[in-house]
Amino acid sequence: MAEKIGVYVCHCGSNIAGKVDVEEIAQWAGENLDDVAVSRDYKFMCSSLGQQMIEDDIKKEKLTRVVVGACSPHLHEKTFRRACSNAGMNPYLMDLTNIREHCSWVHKDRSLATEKARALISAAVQRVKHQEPLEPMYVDVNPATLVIGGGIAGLQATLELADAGYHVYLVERLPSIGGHMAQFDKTFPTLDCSACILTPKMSEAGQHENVTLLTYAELEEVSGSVGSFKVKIRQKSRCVDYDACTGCGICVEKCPRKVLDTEFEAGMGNRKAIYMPFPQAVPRVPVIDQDSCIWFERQKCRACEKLCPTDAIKFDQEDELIDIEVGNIIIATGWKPFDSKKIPQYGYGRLANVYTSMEFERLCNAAGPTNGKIVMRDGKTVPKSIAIVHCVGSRDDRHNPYCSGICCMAALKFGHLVLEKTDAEVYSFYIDMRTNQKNYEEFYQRLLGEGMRFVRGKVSEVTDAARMPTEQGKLIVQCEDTLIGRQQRYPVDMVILMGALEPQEDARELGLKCGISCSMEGWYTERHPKLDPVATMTDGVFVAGTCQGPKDIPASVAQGAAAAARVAGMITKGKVMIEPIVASINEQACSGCKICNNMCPYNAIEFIEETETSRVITALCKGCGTCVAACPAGVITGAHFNNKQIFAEIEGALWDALQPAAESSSQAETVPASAS
Amino acid sequence: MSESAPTSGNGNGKAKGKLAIYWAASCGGCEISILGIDTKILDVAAAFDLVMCPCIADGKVRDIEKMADGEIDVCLFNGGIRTSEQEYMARLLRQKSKCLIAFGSCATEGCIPGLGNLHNRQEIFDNSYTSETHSTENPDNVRPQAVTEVPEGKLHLPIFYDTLKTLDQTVDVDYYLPGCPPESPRIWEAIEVLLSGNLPAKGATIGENTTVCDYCPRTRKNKKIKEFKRTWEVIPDDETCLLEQGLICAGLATRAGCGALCPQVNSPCIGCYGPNEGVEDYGARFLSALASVIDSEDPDEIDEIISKGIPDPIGTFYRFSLAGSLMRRGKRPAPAATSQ
Amino acid sequence: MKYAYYPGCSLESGSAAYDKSVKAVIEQLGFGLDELDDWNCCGATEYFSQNELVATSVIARNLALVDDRHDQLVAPCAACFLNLKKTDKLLAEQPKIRGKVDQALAAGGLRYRPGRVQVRHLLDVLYTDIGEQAIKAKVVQPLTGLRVAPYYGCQIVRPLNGFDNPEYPMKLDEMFTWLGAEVVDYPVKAHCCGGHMTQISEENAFELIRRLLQSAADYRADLILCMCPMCQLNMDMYQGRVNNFFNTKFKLPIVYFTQMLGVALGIDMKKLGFGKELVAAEPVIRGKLEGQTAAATK
Amino acid sequence: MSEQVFEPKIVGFLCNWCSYRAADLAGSARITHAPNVRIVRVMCSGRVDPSFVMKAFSLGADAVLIAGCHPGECHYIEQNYKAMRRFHMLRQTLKAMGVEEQRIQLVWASAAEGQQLAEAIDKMVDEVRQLGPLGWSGNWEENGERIQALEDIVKEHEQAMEVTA
Repeated sequence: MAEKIGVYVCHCGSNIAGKVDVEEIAQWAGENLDDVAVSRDYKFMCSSLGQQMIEDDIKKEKLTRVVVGACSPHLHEKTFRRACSNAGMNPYLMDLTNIREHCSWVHKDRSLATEKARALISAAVQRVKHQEPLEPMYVDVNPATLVIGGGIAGLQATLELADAGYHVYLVERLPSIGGHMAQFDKTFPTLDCSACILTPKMSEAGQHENVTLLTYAELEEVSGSVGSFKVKIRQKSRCVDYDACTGCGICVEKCPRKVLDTEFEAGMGNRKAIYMPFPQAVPRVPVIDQDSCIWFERQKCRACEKLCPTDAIKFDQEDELIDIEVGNIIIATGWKPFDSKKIPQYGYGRLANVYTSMEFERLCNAAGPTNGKIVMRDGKTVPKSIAIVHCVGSRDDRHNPYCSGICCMAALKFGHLVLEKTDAEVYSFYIDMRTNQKNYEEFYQRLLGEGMRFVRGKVSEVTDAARMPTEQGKLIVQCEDTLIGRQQRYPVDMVILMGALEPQEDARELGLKCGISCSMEGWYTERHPKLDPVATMTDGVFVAGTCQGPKDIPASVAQGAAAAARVAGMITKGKVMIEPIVASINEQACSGCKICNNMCPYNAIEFIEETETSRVITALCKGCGTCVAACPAGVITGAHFNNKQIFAEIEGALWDALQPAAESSSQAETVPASAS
Repeated sequence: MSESAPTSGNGNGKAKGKLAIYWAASCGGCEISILGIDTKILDVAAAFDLVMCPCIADGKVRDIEKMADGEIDVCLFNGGIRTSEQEYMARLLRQKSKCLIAFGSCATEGCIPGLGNLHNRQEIFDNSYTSETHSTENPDNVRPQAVTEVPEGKLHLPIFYDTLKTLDQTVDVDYYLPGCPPESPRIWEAIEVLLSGNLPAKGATIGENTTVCDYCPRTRKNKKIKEFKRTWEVIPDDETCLLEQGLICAGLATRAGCGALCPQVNSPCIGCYGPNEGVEDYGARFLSALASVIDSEDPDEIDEIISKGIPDPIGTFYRFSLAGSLMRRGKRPAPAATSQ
Repeated sequence: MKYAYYPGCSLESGSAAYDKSVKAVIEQLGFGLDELDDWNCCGATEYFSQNELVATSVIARNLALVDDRHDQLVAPCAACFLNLKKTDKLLAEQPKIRGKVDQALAAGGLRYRPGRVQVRHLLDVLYTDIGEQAIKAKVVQPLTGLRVAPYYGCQIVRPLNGFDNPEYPMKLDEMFTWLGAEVVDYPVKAHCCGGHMTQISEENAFELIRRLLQSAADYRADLILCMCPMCQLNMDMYQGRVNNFFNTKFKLPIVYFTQMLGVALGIDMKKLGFGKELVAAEPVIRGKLEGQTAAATK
Repeated sequence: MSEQVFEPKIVGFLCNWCSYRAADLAGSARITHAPNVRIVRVMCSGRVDPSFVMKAFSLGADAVLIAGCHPGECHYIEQNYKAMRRFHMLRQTLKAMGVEEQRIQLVWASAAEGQQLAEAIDKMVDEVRQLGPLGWSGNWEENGERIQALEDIVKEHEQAMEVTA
């Protein structure tokens, strides 16, 4: 039975009508395209009157299909689907074709733009004939949430949700929550004590009745989809009974093995083989580092075990896999510092008094290895001059093209701390000073007043090769001062490299487990850079903090809270709609060749051994259609984007290209009848 | 035309039906395969009178021409349409038959003769008639002429087309029976269907809706291909899926019907049974599936894997189906502006 | 892969020691370098500034001379290496120049398709293609106890050559650790030696040379390893004059890296061209290495 | 002969998440570009079936553009790599049929790259304009000879029949 199609071409004021002859196209479609029952143009299709027009036609003219030629489906597909739905037509029998963004707005020549719009309308008319009614699917949302990463962003998200009365599983890879912020001395520009503002949040999370803290644990596997994820967490062996330990710390005190602490102290201090990373750690349950513990090395010692008052030390403890079920996931895995050895001309690792910014944070920190005294590597000499090098690994094509965002402010903070604590001269070598948040520029002005010196230029090398007596025994920073246009050499005692913020090493891997993608650099991709910054392309998976891109503490906190709000909204709603755009396999015809199974990054295609055929797990399918295009037997169908629909669309789009053959085509030609 | 079953004469006292078997651009293998139904041929003979089959029986074109339209019940037409004479016969038999069946790969999708569509008449003749090719002895460079003047008048030879067409690109076709050649048991099954009167919808392919893999006993695990191998480069084991061993086996894209004969004797499927139900373009399907599992994310490496492993993409993906594909042929100079 | 060899003019004259040691080392390592037949001068640094088209054509001729059996062209001299590489890139990216160069080549019956020949520096070939294992396996006389200062200069690593860090190259450092030498990681290893500045402004050139010698001396190097005839010449031949000018007492032998590689491979020092340098290297090397052997036998 | 500029007809398959949005962005930023690409939206470049491309050529398209998210940035994680592999296989196959490489192009454009997509489209249109029309559809008829030949057969058969009758 032939369809009855309604075609509606929008003027969009003069947005479309200014470049496309919409009246003519509407008339043409009504007269020339098969099965078009109604064809109209209207000033604003998306207005309530425009929508009403469609609804009325569906009812009165008994339309079975609707084509709207207007703006991008990303703007108004939902609007017109709703209109169809209101009139009792399945919303998936409508097609919105884009003659504004893709046509009237970008083409100069009116007649060419009209021709293109005509082709697009023709394509939509052909396509819509083959569209099929579809029903959206709904799933219940599990009110529990998984937060990955216990830095400030993850903590904020956790507390927001827990305070709202929802359960949160907070997973942290290290023995304590707190993240990088716990390592800092002060925060810019307020110069708040970092620990003082962070630790209350940490202990709140540690004690909250709605929070299950899983520290020293990592995400192993995620399956399921929005509303009902099944997650496997690997709880790494602490060698300490979590419940029995009281956190008294006697084991740490008595442990005879000291090792360099490359994590919390950034290599500036030591810790024991059994340790809590820092005094305010949450939870207060230590961890045995099995790589350095004497017992694991040569089956001797066991001092901790002997002295533990609650017998909490368990050398034979093994990793444990914990299964949890959650409705949503918030990823807040943060960043890692750039390896400054990758820029050898700056001498890090070769020249003793070249520091990374994380090292310097620990050096300044009152709880750090020098109790906050700024001294050189010899542990006693106070530097008389310090150079701070910006953009080490940032804004550099050979390493990371992006700006790490926070280093300028951190450099100013360092400058202030040095000037406060020592008499040293401080030089900042910057490309551009970037201080564009609340009170940041004011902080810069303050440092200018305090006597910090600023040299605009990219440092070409840090060397100990002296050219003149004043340089002997110093580190010389060679830099073109681009404000005076001269190569300058600055002999200093200490150099701090403001290394870039980089994505975690395993960001891509973790993203793959959760079904989200990364930018080229490895930052997680948000759903929309402006309008949807914490959601991702995978429903039910959100991102917060620096794992999405470099940012400062206030922005991380804001994102943590935003992600939590999004999750709370989903939980309150109780159900989520899933678009019915999914693939399905005709199992009868499937030969089980196994081309498709590996094709799906969501593992949505299972192979059934008994029947030796494949099947799509609808709840996991995201509807990309890659398997549809891959199936060599043509037995996979992609709903709303099936071959028939797309072939018809192509045919419609090329309605004017079907060249009459040199001779008329075989159907129409008059071929001499056979002799009789 | 196909609404009613062909009149069958299966001993129920009804009049015998009329059967025609014709060959156009094909090799004759289809006829051999018909004979392969063995003693069942007697049942066929009981049911039908064979009015034409140039391969095995005498039958005159003029006798067919004299028939009433639709007088033949079933015509099995094998071969593609390469010459004007073949087109004439296709039209004639269409007119005279109730049920015209595209029989075998050539008629359905062009098959090997269809590969000639990568060239034009001139090139094909050059290759066939010049003495430079090793198999040709033609010192006077004699070429076939469409028209020859003799004292009695003009004699005509059929003209040779630039492009081979499938049967359904030439005339309306009722059913399709794929295969190069169709396997004898499948032929008998098809005849049984025709005799039963329980006919499928017009345009159907009489065969299965699944692919060769369904019948292949090899075990399939994981498809990821770093290197395509040519058959002479490896001796495959007889347990694992040939494609997973790097050999380009077309079984996954090819309609079932043969019983996976080739893969069972360690030889990759070459795709003679054509595309599965509903597939528009065999080669596109096959190449898409194959490309999808190339184990590389580097464009240069991908290009190298393909050009090294698949030096002849048309021969690999369109060995049997070029003429019947969406593209139909290789590039041909645009037609000269016609005189009108 | 087969390597064609482009020695360049310097290696036939001033730096014959380089040529001699390259050939000896290559033979010892057992792989072939086939010298180009009828090669011509690469135009050195200056020609490009004088007449780009002629310079490019002159160099393109050498690339065109590489026959089909070879796909790599190895140059030991830094300037030749850079010029050949630069020309190949220029021809690939600038169709205008390429058209004219094609004409020039065609006049001599030659043709060159950019990218056909890969231009490699000898260090790259030794480091990457021959590699650690093969070289280590052939070491007969480890350079234990000898403090060597690898010197890269400008043209091998800059602009991006693709095989080493242009700011702070390390490949030669690494190679000499394979040979057992104590490698001096001194900061000026890729600073300029002054090049032809000696002909224009002696004082400036001397200062540049002094910095190199000073830094190597500060790091207690026994000798400096070179990869470029110009660098070797500046640091070696002008060392005395630098000493006079600044009143310093440098006595650092400047040798080609292939010479020292040859020593490690056990090749007779005579075959490696030692003795042509002004600051004698042999006594230093013998002293260190024999001292070491003596210490070891004790 | 009137020398009209040849306006190639190009079918563009754009993925919903990146390149289609890039085209949207080109629109809202009013980045003018050639009007020759008729856009077909697919969810992912991985949905682009080689037969879509061949269908377009067989129906008279002069070129086909496939656009997707940048490698590694696919909305569906890695499906654009499959598009890339198929594109290379398809291009080699089409090349063997005589379709010039410029007539089938794969372009990566993120949702933020309206400018880049517009440039890629302009460049492609230019290249295809240089090549001229592809003229694939219907180019398998026999330039008029065929009808004549068929008429000859009919005529000869009629004459032959008369003799025998």
